Parts: sequence; structure tokens; C-alpha cells
Amino acid sequence: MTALSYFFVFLFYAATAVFVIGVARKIMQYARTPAPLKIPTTPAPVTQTGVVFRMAREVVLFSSLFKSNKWTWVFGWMFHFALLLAFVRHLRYAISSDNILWPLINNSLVLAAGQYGALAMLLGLTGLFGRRIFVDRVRYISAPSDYLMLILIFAIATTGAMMSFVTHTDIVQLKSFVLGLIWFNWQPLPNDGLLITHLALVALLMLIFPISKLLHAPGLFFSPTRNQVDNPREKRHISPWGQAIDDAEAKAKA
Amino acid sequence: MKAIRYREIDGNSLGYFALVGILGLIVAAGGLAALYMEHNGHWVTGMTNQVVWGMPHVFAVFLIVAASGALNVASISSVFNKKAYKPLAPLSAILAVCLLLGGLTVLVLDLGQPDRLVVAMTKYNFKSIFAWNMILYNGFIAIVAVYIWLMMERKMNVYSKYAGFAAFFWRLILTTGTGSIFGFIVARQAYDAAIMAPMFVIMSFAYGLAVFMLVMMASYKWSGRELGEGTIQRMKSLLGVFIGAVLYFLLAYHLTNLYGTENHGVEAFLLVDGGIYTKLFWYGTILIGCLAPLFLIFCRFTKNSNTAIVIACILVILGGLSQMYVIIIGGQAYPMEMFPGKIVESGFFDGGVKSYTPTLAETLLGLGGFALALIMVSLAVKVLRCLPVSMADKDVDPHYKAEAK
Amino acid sequence: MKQDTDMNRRRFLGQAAAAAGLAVAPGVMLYEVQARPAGEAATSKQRWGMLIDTTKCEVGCNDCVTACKTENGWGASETKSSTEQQAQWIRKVKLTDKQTGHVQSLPLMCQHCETPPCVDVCPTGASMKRADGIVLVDKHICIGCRYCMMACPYKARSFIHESLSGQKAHAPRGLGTVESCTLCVHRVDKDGTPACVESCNAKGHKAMYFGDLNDPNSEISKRLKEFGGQQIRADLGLNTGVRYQGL
Amino acid sequence: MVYLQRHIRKLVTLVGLGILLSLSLTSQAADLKPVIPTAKGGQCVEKTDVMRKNHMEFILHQRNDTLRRGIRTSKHSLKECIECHNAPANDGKVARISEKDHFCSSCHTFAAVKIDCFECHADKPEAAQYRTSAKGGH
Repeated sequence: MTALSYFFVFLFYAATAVFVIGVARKIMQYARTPAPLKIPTTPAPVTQTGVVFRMAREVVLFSSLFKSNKWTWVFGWMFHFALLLAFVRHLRYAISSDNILWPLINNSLVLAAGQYGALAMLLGLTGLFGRRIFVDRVRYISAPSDYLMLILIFAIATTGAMMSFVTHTDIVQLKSFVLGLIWFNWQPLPNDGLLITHLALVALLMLIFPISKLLHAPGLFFSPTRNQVDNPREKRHISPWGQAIDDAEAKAKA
Repeated sequence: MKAIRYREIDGNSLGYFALVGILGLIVAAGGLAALYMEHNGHWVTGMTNQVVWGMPHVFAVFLIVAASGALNVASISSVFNKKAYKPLAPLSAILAVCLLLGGLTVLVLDLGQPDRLVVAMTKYNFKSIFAWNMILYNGFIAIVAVYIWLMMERKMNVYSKYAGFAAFFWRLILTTGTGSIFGFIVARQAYDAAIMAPMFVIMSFAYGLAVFMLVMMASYKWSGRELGEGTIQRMKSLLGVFIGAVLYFLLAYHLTNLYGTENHGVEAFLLVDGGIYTKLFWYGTILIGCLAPLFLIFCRFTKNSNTAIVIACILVILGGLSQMYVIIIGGQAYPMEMFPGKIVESGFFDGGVKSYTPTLAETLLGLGGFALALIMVSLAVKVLRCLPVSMADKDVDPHYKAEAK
Repeated sequence: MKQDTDMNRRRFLGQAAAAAGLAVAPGVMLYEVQARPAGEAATSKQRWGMLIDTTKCEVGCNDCVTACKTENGWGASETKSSTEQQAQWIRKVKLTDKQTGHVQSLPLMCQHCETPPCVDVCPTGASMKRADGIVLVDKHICIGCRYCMMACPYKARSFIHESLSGQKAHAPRGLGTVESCTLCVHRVDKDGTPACVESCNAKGHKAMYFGDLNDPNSEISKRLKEFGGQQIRADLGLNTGVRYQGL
Repeated sequence: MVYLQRHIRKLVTLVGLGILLSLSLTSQAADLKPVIPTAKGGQCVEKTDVMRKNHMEFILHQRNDTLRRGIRTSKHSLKECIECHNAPANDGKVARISEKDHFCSSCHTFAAVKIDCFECHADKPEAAQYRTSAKGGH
């Protein structure tokens, strides 16, 4: 075990802690934030099941984005779907062959989709980046953090794709390292510049995720225009503080 | 003539969900068939070392040929500047892409090594017409995609004409390429004819227009929108002309073959004593695929009936599939002439007519490709603004008033 | 096991002899070494070919086919495929003249054309011709489209319709790819003779000759020069590497 | 407060589910490394760390040389890999590629890297025989 290996062990525990606690705190905050009014964007579903379907369509197909801007949708959806494929492919470093999920991972279709998905991811990111540069309105409202996120993810995807397509790394030892992290039985990290860069950037992403725009991932579920049922007449919508006023009024009347 | 308004269909009716559901089931069955074929190997199909291309290729080639023809309507509007066809150009282009994707899916899933698609996309032997076709197919999808975008993005409309030109020429080359897959095979008696290429182009016109007319009439009927008689009648006459051209090319193909003595054997096989292939040719291609639709289109009792036109389109499609079967399977079933003047016997089925019996799996794969194309069109008209709200004659026909006088 | 020991012994003797040949003095060879060194590529100096004398080929004899099966491991391994789906690298064909009733017999396999239609049509370049004229399938990049089988005028190619196991180490073959006679390329590269030719000679028929068509002193060239030889489907102008006499 | 409590309950459930999921993602056995069978002996044709990263490139290069050009050197040939790395054990028998203790499978199974070499190629030396009782199959 080199000092570098120990550093990365520490880095990943720290990054995981920051990521999990940070995102959990944010979710708590979103959950606590009052939604004083019934404001689903119509046409909206009138039942709770309908809302689940609408949310699912939103999460899986990005349907609102599709309706508003086809180009952003093409690149955005392409990027996110490729991200999913890459994530599934990476699971092979974290789970072993006796796991129930193993058949999903150890499957040539999934593995190939993950590998070539990297190219789709880069294409999607290029499109999203181009949009910030070439579309006047979008360029005007783009902040440095918008660019930073794109560049960071682009760098992660590039280093990852290079290990798949250009120069290989010792993935058997990499898997040992990852399993070592999970089972607190630390193993050395392969000494490979590309891999170290890739992992360092991923750790950085995990560290800043809880304070970044990437929180739109959990945030989407708390979006009142999307997660509310369109039933203001059938069921009165009362916010918590509204309830408190109601209660006080009722008490005063009594 | 008013400006054309496009809108997505609602797609919330029970009928729509039933349509998508049924098509989805066929696609799923086709997918399962493909998995089954890949898992076991091709021994579960009727294809052999004697008849190497089978049912999947019949459907795939038909879909690819029809894809090129489905672009007819868009081409007529962009290239020949016929205003009456313009409103339907986006649907025509979308249908073309969907049919091509359906056909290619079947072709790819039938490969011995479908997981080597990447190899097929990265390694090209430029002497191979097959490799050319891969470029032609991908190029077609790219060009038509741009064309669709230019037609649907209002501010880009002015450029759509140029993309229309490009797509038109590209698809002529594409069908020439598909025909050449067979035309360039010197080994087999039934192929090896330059006329294959233009014949495939003409066939694409007829098959593609038939599929387009069915999709158009169904879309308008089932979404409750108005489709004018003028549009239907105009396209139906065009279809009649294309069918006539197909007949002419079939005649020319067989007559040229018959002129050379060396081809008498294969011509006798296809036209007189080839069993299933002879029957399919005369009853399937000629009677059902050409003469019956011509009658329905031009006979004065049926020519004004939409039902008759729908039936005519379906018959053209069935005739097309049957013609593909005759060309692809019949061409392989006839023995190769290696030793003229000799009776040939061997342990590898030399000399005799080869048998081919398609299994359920390969037929489902082919049908699955067809259903895939149609389900993609059904979804496209729901999410994209590609269908004019009204195709009533007064809204789309520039000569409407003149005729009404 | 006996056979394996023999093989090993032969290999050992061969290597020892080569070492001795080299050891005498640098640049001086006691005898001419025929085999191309393992590290050298095949070149177009050679063009391997075969001559088949149909007058000597016995009707009903199947030795060349059996030898090919044993050598390359095809034939017994496909259990699920129908007879029309099973591989056939080489087959015996019986010809009866429609006019005279004259009967001939000949083996038919890949004709190793100079301008092979299978190579022309292959979309990925998996169908290929080596510099020395041997036509092969690169199964690493064969996608199993079977266009080469459509294009071959000799029906010389087979598609593998099922999973295989127990292949020979020198003759890899597997599901979903196309294959055909390799002219026993693994033997030829070690200066050997194809198994079919060897078996025909062993039987005493001597109906098959193998050799370098580019070398005017090879037996095959001399015979072709003296007696001539026909190509099957000569009308296609493929300049086949396999020629026939008495056709 | 009722409102808040309801959401906290949801959150706790979610976090619980998350923990369950992540536990299910990790293995029970926790083999941190593959068990790689030893080779016939001597040094491999390249250094171990080079082989670990690049063996596929060597084999790929060699396959083109051999098949397309007729170069039959043994240094990077798959046949030689198998000769040396799947040599018969004391009982004279060898493992199949479908078994975890075949040299190639040991790592390829561990890291979920699919190879199709042995759909066509022999997975044992020419002379060797397979074991009859498979062990460690997957």
C-alpha cells in the first residue's frame, strides 16, 4: 500500500460522507419547505396514481423539456441516459459474482451499452456545452458554475472513455481496491495516471454535489408544479402554517 | 388556400392505446424470437447452408425498399414542387425513417453475430455493395432527419427544399444499392442482372406509396381529422401508375432472361414448374400484387371507394412481400449451374432444388420489424407536430376552387 | 497418446535438424530449408494451388472428405443442425453426362480464386485472401451476414448454426460465423500438404496434387503445363487456385 | 408539526430502503481478489503488470498477423497462452473455460469482462483432457 493508495481510501470515505450527509440534508430541507399553494402545471393528473405516472414520465423521458425545447432535450436526455448506462457498467467494480444483481452486470449487452454509451455521453455533453456558447439567451444567463459542472463531467467521461478505448488499466486490481473500501480491508490502487485522475475528479464531484446545481436530481421530486394532484376543488390544500392560522381562528371562534 | 396548421394527435383514445398495445406485443414477440435465435443459433430457423437468406430478409428488404418509396410524397413536394403534396411531406419523411429502422433491425438481429454491430460500423470493405449499403442506410437516416427538422422548424423552412433534393437523390442511390445486392451476384442464375437495380427503384415507389397511403388514411380516420377526396384520388392514380411500371419491369426482366438460352432453366423454374415460387409469382405478385389493385384503382365501380383503395394498398404490400420471397428464396432454391450438361449428385445437396420451410421464430422476427416501424410512426404522430390538422380539399388543394366551378 | 508422442518427437527432431543446419557456419546451409520461418509473412511469390485428376478419383471413395473432417474437426460436432445446416468444407460430387452416361467423380471445395467473389462482397473484410492466394474467413470480424455464401459460385462455404465445443487448436470455428476450406493453411505454413491430398496419396489414388502455381518447377505446374487443367465455371474468369483434369 | 413528522417518516423509510439496497449490492463472500491458477512455470512472455493491462492488445495484434499474414510466432499467440496457463494438473486434466479456475475465467469472471475467444478457439492444450468433475463452475 502506497501513500497514494491510503490517500484515496481516505478521500473516498470523506467524499462519500459529504455526499450522503449533504444530499440527505438537502432533501430534508426540500421536504420541509412549505408549498403554500396548489400550483400543478395543467393539464395535470387528478389522481395520486396519475401524479406518479407524470413524475415517472418526467424522470425517465424528460417530457416537459421535450415540449419546451427539442434540441436541449436531445442532448440532455442522451447525456443522462448514457450516464445511467455508464453507472450500471461501473457496478461490476463494486459487486461480486455471487450477488443477486450479478446477471444484470455480467451481460454482454449491458456491458457494451455502457462502453459505447460513453461516446453518447460525450456527444450529449458537447451539445449541452455548445448550447451555452452558441445560443445567445442561454449564454447570457450562464454562470461560471454551469460551465464548471459541464467541464468536470466532461473530464470524468473523457478519462473514463480513454481507459476503455485507448489505454487500459488494471481493472482487476481496481476492483480489489473498490471491494477493499466496501469491506474495510484496504487494497492498493493501481498506479495509473489516467485512473487516478478519473477517481480524483469523481471524488471532487461527490464533494461539491450537495452544494451544486446537480441537486436537480433529488430536487425534481419536490417540484410542486409536477408533484401535486390537480384537485383543488375536491380537496382543500392547506399549508402547515395555514393550518396553524386555521386552528387559531377556530379556537378564537370557540 | 390557408396556411397549413400542424398538431400532434391526442393519442388518448382507447383505440390508440389498443393499436400501440397490439403493435407492442408483435414487437415483443419479434424481440423474443431474435433472442431465441441468437441464444440457440440459426439451427432453430429454416435457413440452411443451401438457402442462406430466409424470411427475415424477405421482410427486411421489403421494409428497406418501402422506406425509400415512402419518401415519395415528400419528394414530389420538394423536388417537383407540387403544392398539394407539401402538407404531408413531414409524415412521409418520418414514415421513411421508421420503415428503414424497422428493416435494419430485422437485418441486424438475423446476423450470426448481432453483437458485432460495432465491427460492421467500423470496418468497411469498400468493394462490397453491402458495405456501401450500410453507408447509404445511415446516410439516408441522417439526411432525412435533417430534412424533417428543416420542415418542422418554421424559420428553417426555406432550406427544406435543398434537403429534399438531397434526400431524393440519396434514396434513388439507396434503392439502386439494395437492388444491386442481388444484381451483382454472378454466382446465381436468378440474379446477376443489371435490371435488378432500376426494378427495385420502381418497386420501392409502389410499395412505399401503398404503405404511406395506409398510414395516412388510418391516421386521419382514427384521429377524426378530415382527409379530402382530392388527396386520396391523386395518390391512388399515382399508385396505379407505379404498379403498371412494376409490371413492365417484371416483364422486361423475365423477357431479357428468356432471350438467353442459359437462363431457360431458371425461368422455367420461376414461371412454370417451381412449385411454391411459381404460385407465389403468378398468384401473389401478378394477380394479388398488380392486377387486382389495378382493377380496384381504375374500375369505375370501385375507383371512388376508399375501402377499395385501402384494399388495393394492402394487396400491393402482400404482392410486394410475395415478390421478395420469389426473388430472395426462389433465387436460392434453384440449383447453381456448375457442370452444364451433367446430372450432379453429392453429399451436400448439389443438383437438386433446395427446400426452405420458414419457422415461427424467423417469421415473427420479420413481422416484429414491420410492427416496430408502425409503432414508431404511431408514437411520432403523437409527440411531433407532423400531421396537418385538416387535409380537407379546400384547405390544401391550390386548384380547389377552379375545379369546384 | 501414441500419436502425440510421435508428433512431439517429430517436432523435436525437426528443430534439432534445423539447429544443426544453422550450426555448421553462418550463411552456409547444408540443405535447403523449405519452410518459411514462423516470423515471416506469406508473400505473393507463392500461389498455392491444387490439381485434381478426375480420371483417378474413385467413385464412392470419400477419403479426402474424412481426412478433412479429422484434420479440421468438422462433421461430428454439429448435433442439432439438420443435414442441410451442417458444415461441409469439402464434398465428393458425382457427375453423369446427360448425353453419354459417362460418370465422373471429383472433390469440390473452396476453389481459392484469384478474384474471389466472397472477398468482394464481404462488408467487413472478414472474407480475405492471403498474399499467397489462400482464401480465408477472419472469424474475428465476421458478422455472420452470409452474403459471401450468396456470392460463392461453388457453394463452398458453410455457416455454423449452433454452439460448438472441442474445436481443434489449429482450426478455430464457432457459432454464427462462416467458414470454408482453408487449404490446411496451418500445415502449409509449416511446409506441409493439405490433409485431403495426403489421404488421397496414402490411398494410392494420387488424384490430388498440391503445390506452388508460381513455381514453374513444382510438380503441379509441370503437370498443368503438360496436360492442361480446367476451372469450374471458367466463364466467371475467377482464375481459381484449384484446377481439374479430365472434367 | 404533523406535516413535518409525516415527511420525516417518509425520509426514514427511504433511507432505510437505501441502506438495504446498498447492502444487497455488496457481496456476501467478499473475495477481494481472484484466485489465479499458476502457470506451467518460468516467466511469462511479458512482465506481469504489462500483461495485466495489455494482454488483449497483444493477442489482438497477433491474431491479425497470424490469420491475415501467416506469421506464426508463438510469443503472443493465444494457443501458447493456453499451453502454458491451462497446463494439465497432476492428474493430467485441465479446467474448462466455463469453470472459475480456468486461467482466463478467473479474472474475467471476477471483473465481469466478457470474452468470446473460446466460442471458436480451444480452451485447452491440444493433448490435454478436461476434468470430468467440474468444480468452481459458475
